Amino acid sequence: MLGEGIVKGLAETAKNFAGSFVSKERLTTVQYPEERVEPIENTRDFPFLVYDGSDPMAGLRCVACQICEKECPPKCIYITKSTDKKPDYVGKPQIYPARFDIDISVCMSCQICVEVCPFEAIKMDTEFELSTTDRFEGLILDREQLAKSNEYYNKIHPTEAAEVDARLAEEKAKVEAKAKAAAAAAAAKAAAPASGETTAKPAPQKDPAKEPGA
Amino acid sequence: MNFQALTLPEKLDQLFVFVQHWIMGFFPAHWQPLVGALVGVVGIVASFPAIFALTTVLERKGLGRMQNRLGPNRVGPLGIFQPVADGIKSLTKEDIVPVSADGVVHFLAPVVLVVAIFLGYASLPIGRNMVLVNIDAGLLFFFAVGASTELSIFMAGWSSRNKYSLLGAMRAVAQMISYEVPLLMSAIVAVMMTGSLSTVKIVEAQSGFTGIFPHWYVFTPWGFAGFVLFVIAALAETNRTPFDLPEGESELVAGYFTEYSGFKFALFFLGEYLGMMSIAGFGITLFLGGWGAPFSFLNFIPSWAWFFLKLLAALCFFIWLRGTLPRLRQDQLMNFAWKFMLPMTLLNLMVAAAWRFLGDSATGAWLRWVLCAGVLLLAYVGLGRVLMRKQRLGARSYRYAE
Amino acid sequence: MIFGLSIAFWITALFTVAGALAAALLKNLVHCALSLTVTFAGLAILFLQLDAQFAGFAQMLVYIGAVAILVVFAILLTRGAGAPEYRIYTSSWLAGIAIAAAVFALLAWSVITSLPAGAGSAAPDVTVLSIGQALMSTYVLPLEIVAVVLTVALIGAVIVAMHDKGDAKTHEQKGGAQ
Amino acid sequence: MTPLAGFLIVAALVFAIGLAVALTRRNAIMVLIGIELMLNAANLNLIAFWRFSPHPEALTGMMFALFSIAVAAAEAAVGLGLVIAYHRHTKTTDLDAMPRMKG
Repeated sequence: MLGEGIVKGLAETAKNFAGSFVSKERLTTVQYPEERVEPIENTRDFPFLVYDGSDPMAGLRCVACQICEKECPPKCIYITKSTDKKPDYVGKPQIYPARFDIDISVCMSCQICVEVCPFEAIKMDTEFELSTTDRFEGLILDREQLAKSNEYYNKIHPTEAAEVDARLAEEKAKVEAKAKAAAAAAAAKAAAPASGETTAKPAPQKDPAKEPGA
Repeated sequence: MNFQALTLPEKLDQLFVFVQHWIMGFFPAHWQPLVGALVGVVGIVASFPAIFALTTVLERKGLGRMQNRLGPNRVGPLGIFQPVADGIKSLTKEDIVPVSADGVVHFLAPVVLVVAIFLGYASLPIGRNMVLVNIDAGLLFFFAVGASTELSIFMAGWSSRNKYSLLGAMRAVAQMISYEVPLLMSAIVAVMMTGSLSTVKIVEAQSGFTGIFPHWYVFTPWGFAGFVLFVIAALAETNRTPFDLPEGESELVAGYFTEYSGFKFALFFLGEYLGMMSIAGFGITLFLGGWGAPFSFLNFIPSWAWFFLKLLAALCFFIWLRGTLPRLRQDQLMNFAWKFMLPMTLLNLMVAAAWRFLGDSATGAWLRWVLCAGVLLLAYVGLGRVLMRKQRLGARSYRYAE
Repeated sequence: MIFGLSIAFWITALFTVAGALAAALLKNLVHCALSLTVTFAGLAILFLQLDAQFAGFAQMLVYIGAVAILVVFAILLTRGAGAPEYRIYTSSWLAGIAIAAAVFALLAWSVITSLPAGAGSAAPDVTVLSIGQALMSTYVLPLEIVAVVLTVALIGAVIVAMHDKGDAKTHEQKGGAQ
Repeated sequence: MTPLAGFLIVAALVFAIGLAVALTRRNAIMVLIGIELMLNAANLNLIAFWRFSPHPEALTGMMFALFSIAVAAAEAAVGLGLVIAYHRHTKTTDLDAMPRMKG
């Protein structure tokens, strides 16, 4: 009969209305600033730069290769290469970013910059309370704002960070072993005047098909 | 009337009338009618927007609860000061007028809407002896003034120079004109029974009691049918769900007020709710006994309190419907108006006439009850069956722009 | 109610005539229709000043609620809403103005030179009830004829404006149905 | 000026403007608007004469105005329907461009 469905629907909403007062488990609302839901591990919003050690600027893993800048679909990353070099985590001198800006008003959180980075230098953050009063300058994050420690990375994405750390440690060990072997070889033929031990040290090559994370 | 001579319930009942007379007493006799009218206008302009503010909170919290959410609860205890925050926000917002908009018409549209809707309150009896102008054609006045809201909606949609605005306005106007016919026709049954277009007389005709039960028109077959039809037409007339196609945000952004912001938008919002309240008030006046108490032993509660309680109940019902029903399609809307509402209201007119002439005698009373209720029920079921089977209310038909 | 021409009369008259003039002079058809509405409203208020409550409200309901909307719909359906780029007056506009001016001169001359009417009787006690009774007794034949005229106009308007497929019937129905 | 004369002058003005609109505008809808103005002016005359007549209780003028309003509504519906139908065939509402309408 005409109107039957309306009555059924009204009964359903009335049931929900009354139920929301009686049973608290119906309500899914979380009172946000006071109560917070722990973010799930794969949460991501905007990228940040990982550094090792205690000094953010000195420990940046980024070598300003500009792959992420080229790959970024909305073109929100701006990098300027440095003119000098500084040693990276294995001690090899590398170029570092003199300027590294991300415009988070443009960023679409696609994670492509993370996927393409060969140095595990850029990762996705979970920090979302980024509102500012200046919608132009305030939303362009620079090097200092983007740099976050490896411990922080371990905290927000433990599984993924553990994998990355293991891989980096392995590579570092490999490099050190190689360096040690090279040093041993150099010591073995100490009699002969050594020529260019730096050329013997290979650059840390990475497996291009690395896991994108847990 | 002497205030001192009245009993306490009567004093409470006539409280606002005496306040009005007390204020009028400060002015010379020549000015008194004007001052009295002004006091009444101030009362209406103050009280109904206050109810509007209350309704917005009730609506948002009620809808939230129906969807198992909490609703606004931040501003003030339990969020009851939310409308204050909303008001401040809309007052301080930038007023944006599109470059190509027709400035004068764009500005006038919300003003005309709110003024026209406020005018409609003039003949609404909100309590015993509490009506702004007791004119002989009060109901006609309400419908006449209500007709001009359509034009203001058209003005808003057309002057914005926005296709969504124009489409929304055309939908709104077509819908309001279509449903104005059943609205008027369903209201006419109450006029037929009372024998007057005066809203005060219509309420007085319903103020008697049989035992403890009142003589409201809704407790008769034609009155009930008229009331249901009036509610449906009123929902369509005020663009409320399920008839909110003019504002269908999934297709038209916000309908005719897409290009409005800041205070002008707030005026549209206010106008929409004031229209809803005035039409609910007239529905109460016509079918639910106006300011009369629902049981004779509750007569000690002031009449205006009853009116506002009924108004709040009506608003809550509107909110409940909004939380329940999905939006109609345009062809369903028009088919419903012309193929269901119009025949039913016409039949209801005839049933009401038959009721009137079957008389009030002991045997006639039963006969007319059975006869009138039977005819209406039969027509409802039959018409519903036919429309559902032919899928007039369901079939999708396509129309293309030329 | 109004003996002696009050301020209210002059204000309303001003609005009425201004609305009519604007309807005559404005380029944009929708503006013309909207100013026509001002004239309708002004005339309704003039009716109220003449103690013709029912006629005033009927004027509002029919003209503002239906005819103005109908005109606006017709303007939009004939794509006349934009400002026309060509002239808005016919080639014989001068003759038209002259005829209108002559008619006005004649009417005004006859009004002014005619004998002053009596001061007018007291406000007549015209209730909706008495109008209804008159409609149903003295004027029952005209009422029925008007009903037939409206029905014929309704059907006629629908047929005239209908597509062959029969789907453009929504707006004309309403003007006749009021 | 007596009250009646005031109303009559307003009615005459509106009538003259309506006539001017009907005679001078090119758009067919504007001609209909002019006709509506003239009908309204006539209604005002009827009501004014009714109000200032010796026997307003007779309701004659008021009834005439009410019937005139009803007929005007029908006229508007049919007239605009005709304009829309003509526009559908010729894509114009310009009266100067309607040579085929000449009898």
